[in-house]
Amino acid sequence: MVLVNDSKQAEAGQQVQTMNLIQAITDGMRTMLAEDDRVLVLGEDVGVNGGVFRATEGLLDEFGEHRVIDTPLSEAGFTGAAVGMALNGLKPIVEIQFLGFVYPAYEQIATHVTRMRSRTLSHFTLPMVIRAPFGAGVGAPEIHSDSIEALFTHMPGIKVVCPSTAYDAKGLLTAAVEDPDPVLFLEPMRLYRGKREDVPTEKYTVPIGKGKRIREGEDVSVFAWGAMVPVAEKAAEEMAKENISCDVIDLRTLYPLDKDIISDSVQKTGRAVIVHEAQETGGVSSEVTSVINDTSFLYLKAPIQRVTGFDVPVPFFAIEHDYLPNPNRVKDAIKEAVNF
Amino acid sequence: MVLVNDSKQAEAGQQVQTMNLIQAITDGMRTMLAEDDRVLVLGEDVGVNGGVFRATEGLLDEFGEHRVIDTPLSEAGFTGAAVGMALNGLKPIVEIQFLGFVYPAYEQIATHVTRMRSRTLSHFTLPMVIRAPFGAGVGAPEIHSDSIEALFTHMPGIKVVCPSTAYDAKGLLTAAVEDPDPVLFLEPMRLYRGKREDVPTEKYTVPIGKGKRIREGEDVSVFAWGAMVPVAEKAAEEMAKENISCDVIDLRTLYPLDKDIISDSVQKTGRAVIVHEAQETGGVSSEVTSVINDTSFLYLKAPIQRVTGFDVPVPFFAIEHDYLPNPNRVKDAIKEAVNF
Amino acid sequence: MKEKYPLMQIVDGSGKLTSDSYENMITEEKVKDFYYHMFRLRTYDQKGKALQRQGRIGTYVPFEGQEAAQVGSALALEKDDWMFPTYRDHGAALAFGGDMVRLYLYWNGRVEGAVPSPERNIVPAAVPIATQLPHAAGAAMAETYKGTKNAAIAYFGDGATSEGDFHEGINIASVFKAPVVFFNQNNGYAISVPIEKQMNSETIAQKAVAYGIPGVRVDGMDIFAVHTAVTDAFDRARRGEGPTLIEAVVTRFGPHTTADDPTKYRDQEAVEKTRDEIDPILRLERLMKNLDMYDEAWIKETEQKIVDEVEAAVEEMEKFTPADPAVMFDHVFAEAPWPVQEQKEKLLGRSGS
Amino acid sequence: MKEKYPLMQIVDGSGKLTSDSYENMITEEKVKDFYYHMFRLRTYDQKGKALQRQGRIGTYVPFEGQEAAQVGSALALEKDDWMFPTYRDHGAALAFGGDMVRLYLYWNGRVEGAVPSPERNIVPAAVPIATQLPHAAGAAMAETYKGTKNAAIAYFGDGATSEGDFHEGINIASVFKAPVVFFNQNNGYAISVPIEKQMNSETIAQKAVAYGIPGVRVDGMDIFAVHTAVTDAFDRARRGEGPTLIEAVVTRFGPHTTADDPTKYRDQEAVEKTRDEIDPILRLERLMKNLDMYDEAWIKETEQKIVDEVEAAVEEMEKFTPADPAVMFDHVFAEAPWPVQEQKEKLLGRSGS
Ligand SMILES: Cc1ncc(C[n+]2csc(CCOP(=O)(O)OP(=O)(O)O)c2C)c(N)n1
Ligand SMILES: Cc1ncc(C[n+]2csc(CCOP(=O)(O)OP(=O)(O)O)c2C)c(N)n1
Ligand SMILES: [Mg+2]
Ligand SMILES: [Mg+2]
Repeated sequence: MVLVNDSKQAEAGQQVQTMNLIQAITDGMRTMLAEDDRVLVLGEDVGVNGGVFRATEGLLDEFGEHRVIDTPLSEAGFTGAAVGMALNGLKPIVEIQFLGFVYPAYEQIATHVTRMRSRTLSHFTLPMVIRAPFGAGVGAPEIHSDSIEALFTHMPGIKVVCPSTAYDAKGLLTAAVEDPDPVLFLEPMRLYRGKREDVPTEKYTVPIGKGKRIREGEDVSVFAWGAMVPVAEKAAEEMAKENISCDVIDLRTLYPLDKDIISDSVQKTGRAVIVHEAQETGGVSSEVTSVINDTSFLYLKAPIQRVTGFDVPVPFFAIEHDYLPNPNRVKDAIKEAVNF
Repeated sequence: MVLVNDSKQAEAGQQVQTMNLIQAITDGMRTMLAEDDRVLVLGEDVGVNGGVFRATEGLLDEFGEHRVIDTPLSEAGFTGAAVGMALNGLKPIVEIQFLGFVYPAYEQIATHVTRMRSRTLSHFTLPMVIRAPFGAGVGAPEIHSDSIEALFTHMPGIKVVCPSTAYDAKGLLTAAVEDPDPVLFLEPMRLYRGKREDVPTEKYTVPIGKGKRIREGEDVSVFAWGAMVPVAEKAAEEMAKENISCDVIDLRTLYPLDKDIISDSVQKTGRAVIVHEAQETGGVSSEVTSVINDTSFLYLKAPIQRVTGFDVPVPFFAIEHDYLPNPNRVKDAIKEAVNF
Repeated sequence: MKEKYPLMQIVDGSGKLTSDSYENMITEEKVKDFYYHMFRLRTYDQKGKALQRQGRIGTYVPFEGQEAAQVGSALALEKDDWMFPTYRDHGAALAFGGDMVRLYLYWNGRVEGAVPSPERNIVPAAVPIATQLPHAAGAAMAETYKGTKNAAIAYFGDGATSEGDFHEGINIASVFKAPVVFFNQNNGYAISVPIEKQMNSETIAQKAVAYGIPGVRVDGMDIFAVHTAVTDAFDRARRGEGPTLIEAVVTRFGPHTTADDPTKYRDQEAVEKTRDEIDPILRLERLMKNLDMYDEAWIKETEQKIVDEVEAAVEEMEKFTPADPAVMFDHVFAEAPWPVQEQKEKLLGRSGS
Repeated sequence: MKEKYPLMQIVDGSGKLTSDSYENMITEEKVKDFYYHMFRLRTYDQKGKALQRQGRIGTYVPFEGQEAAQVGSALALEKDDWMFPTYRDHGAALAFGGDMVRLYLYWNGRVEGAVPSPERNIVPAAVPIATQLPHAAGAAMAETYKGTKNAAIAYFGDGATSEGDFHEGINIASVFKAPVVFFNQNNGYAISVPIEKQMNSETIAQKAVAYGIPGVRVDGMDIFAVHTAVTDAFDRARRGEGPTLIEAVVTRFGPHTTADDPTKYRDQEAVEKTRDEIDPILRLERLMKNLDMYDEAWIKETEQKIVDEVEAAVEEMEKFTPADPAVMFDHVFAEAPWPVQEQKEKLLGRSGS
């Protein structure tokens, strides 16, 4: 029995525990490992070490080395092995240590993970989850900070989700594990140990494909995901003081996008600002722009604004905060939209 | 001395030869191999066999096996080796047998080819070209038909070009080899043996970053590249009979986009249709849409139309023509834009 | 290294046993079974080439010359084992129980041709070279996890050994002692690239040393040698002793594909000349004659059955329900998300091309 | 396999030569040179850890215990050779002639720290594991193409051997007989994953068999053994005989990085206990004493020089011109295309954070 709950936090009467985002992810994996013995966790350092971020802390002791598997340093190899496991009835949760190290597994994902169902007319399916911490702002070395969600939203056959709260993290992860198809689960590193909130100890899911309005407003829509959600919220708070009210939406799922929440919001406000930390050109913001163009053309009162990373490799950490969108840049974009 | 010539065809007085697109590519490589002995060609079957499409036919005999290198079946390996060669003063032209087989080299491209200059503040640079045939419509097996230009236009540090004529093919290839930075050179398989035209036998370049207006019109702008250019042209011709005149533009370079030709055209017509064969979501069409939004918001009279492949893996060839945009689909989009 | 990895042979080119100790393994039943399957593959393959020439299917990948390697290996599988073939191993798939009609459909650009028959775990051919090796490792690990005695086999060519996935797949299998057989058909070429340009090692079998697993080199034109080596490797796997790397040295008689022109890179006439001598089917016939097992009546009858089967399969393939564009939308996900749904409606509600 | 790949040792743990035949190779000058460089690396490394603890730089990757491997290998290079280090080999870079100030800057998140000194071909550390091996092969092929006698060396760890690029890089180098040395530092761990879970092979040296090249296994705590093996490999390379794979068996005394807690996956106390016995610097001191080359005055003076050098380097690092956001835009391409140009103007014409 799965409790579907899409409210922002736990409901009255639920058994809850306060957790930060990464604890909620661990709890989500524990919940699914306990419920379904087809579920496995594999990746580099996920076992004895409990993961370099401790996301799998304690899981090896609880479930044993046949369920929580330390693999060789071999992203293509263990992602490919997970394909074989999923073909053969298991439900692997693959951890890519940092999203920037998914590149070696790119061929496996682009040619097999995403195509096995279509090329066998659903004879073989791959219920698997690929988890990866991502994003800049934590002083990590090169490549560790890449934000490349758009390289997967353009890849038919995989869903892409990205929680920004502990509650959504557990709920989206359980939904991802239960999903009959592959799901890329992106974890904003910068929020791992951020805001703590009540998370139900029992199992629940947050639906894949649904965004979430986190602030109601009339003047401009602000879309964000992952670590950019708090940035957008902060900007919205400050704009409120200047009597500009923002409709702030955490998209949560990047493929398929929540077309309804996007169009509803823009048709209400007539203005849109999209915030993401990935490079601007070809980022998911362009797709959101296209969705607005397709659904809400006549409602637009101003050009859609993008507040994003730049068309440069994510810089070394001494200047990564100059690369990342911040509340000021978002506020400037909001003003441009409003004063157009 | 390089002759820069951006007219559609050769100029009066030039030594020319009639060639199809692939012959022009071979001629471009020959020209650069002859001019600069730092230039090498390497890849699978490029030597003795002259390439599976014969793009390197004759080059081994003319330049020898130190210049035209048959590599092991190892895309990551030889793309990485090309990085080492370029670091060390050479100018490799790497052939990826089909763009769908670039995935194993993705890590090398995403983390080294595109970043060597920025991470060494231009101490090390990588003047190299990656050539790859791409696109559907020739009855090739799975994966061979992928059209994934958007996976590279979102990757800072590499330029992406895609000719649709023999003249542009040679000119853009010589420009790519002379470019101080990495260039991904996409070759529309479907046009390899299509229209023949006069191509100068001497060296010339077509500037990277410039689109080309191939049909002048007033009512709607139609943007395309590669194998979709003839499809767009065909649609435009037929619309002309219905007294709708199209401004047809071959973008030719996908990163950086030719912002001026895009905005000039849309500001003239007020309507835009973008045609590409890649999957719709996250395709380069979304970026063109964003450029139009940023530059020409007030000029738009109708929503921008996308005529693209679908959000599905490129299907097996029995139905690939149902996947591919065709003149009828483009005409429908043009009408929707005009009758909005 | 060739000394350390001698070419294992049971039946030599003249159809004689290389050692009397093998006599008891050669039963008439087995010989006929091998002959049946090899002739069946040969007939299917010849027909495939003819269909392509006649424009009745698309580009076809012939495997002529590799029948002993494909049949000998495929018949070593148990019914619940897993097969991970390449685009050249539809022969092995056929011998293992793959559906002939679908195996022709595949070459006609029909996705239906990639759908395995429900009775057999035959994963559709991996097109990107070597990507199937990690799959085989994972499927095998899953069998261990479930506590079965089932195993997996991955097919791949000499060129595939240069890809990272070859290495990563075998390394992972070796670390987890996965019950998997890595079966290499070394036909000496990757399209036009000869093995000397593909690797600096004298053999492929020796690459097993890198993983601390057994490496075996067999005459891939000798079906008994192949069958024995692969059967032994499966036994090891089922005993929990982990993976084995087998190199079957074979000759690809024809082009890489029907789109390839081998005369560009090798002396094709010389290859043709060797055929009488090395053809695995002729070798088996010689063995039959040497052992007085040559049953002409049976052969005639069997060959006729097979020819009829193939003709019928081709007919069925050509009568197969016409390709339906809808299938491209209906199997991307269990449920089509809105972009796929909208695109489907837009296309199918439309004039189309 | 350990028998086939014995651990080559010239100086044993007690500081004695394992064979008299080595005597003539041990000159006082060499001993002092080795001591100087190892002590310099040790001092730089200790300081690096201290700076990180004090929050004066970011996460730091210590190499304590691997000084003999890094110095012994780096000193085998000629000035125009190519070095392809990992994030743990700034010691080797330093010994080869890398700039100490920049090597600290790197750990402070400054791209300036990745810029090589113009006199040496030191490619910035490869962060994605094993990706540098194909680069080394290619740089070496380019030297052959140019007809020089220069060679390249690629550094990598035991975990790196599981990546496809390890395999593809060495395979390509072996096919083209590229003048490159593949130098593995086997410290037994990939972060927390012990070598037994990384590979099923007993040694890393034996993986050379897969490529038909020599594999050598040396005691990586013995600087003479390392230096000799790497020098021999470079000689082979310069003679046009192709690549060599060297496994230097070492102990990483500390954590994987300053962010790592080794007690989660190994008995760190046990490691500490072995230090007196296996520390490569102490071993060299014992050798000096055994050979009456222990020159206390010289040591004191040298160590003081080094301490001063390091202090000065840290000071310079901290006085280095402040980070300028503009650099992220100015080196993506030779000329910034319009999106980069516009983004730069927008950001720098702005309040920023
Ligand atoms: C990753 C990848 N690169 C390139 C190709 C194109 N290609 C198809 S078959 C082939 C040669 C394979 O040679 P080998 O592994 O020896 O198998 P064989 O065809 O000889 O059976 C190549 C290069 C591919 N399918 N996948
Ligand atoms: C492709 C890739 N995957 C994962 C990582 C994260 N990572 C950094 S170091 C490391 C372990 C490397 O171990 P080893 O090769 O033995 O070198 P060592 O750190 O021991 O020197 C890992 C997994 C990475 N940098 N690159
Ligand atoms: Mg082959
Ligand atoms: Mg290590």
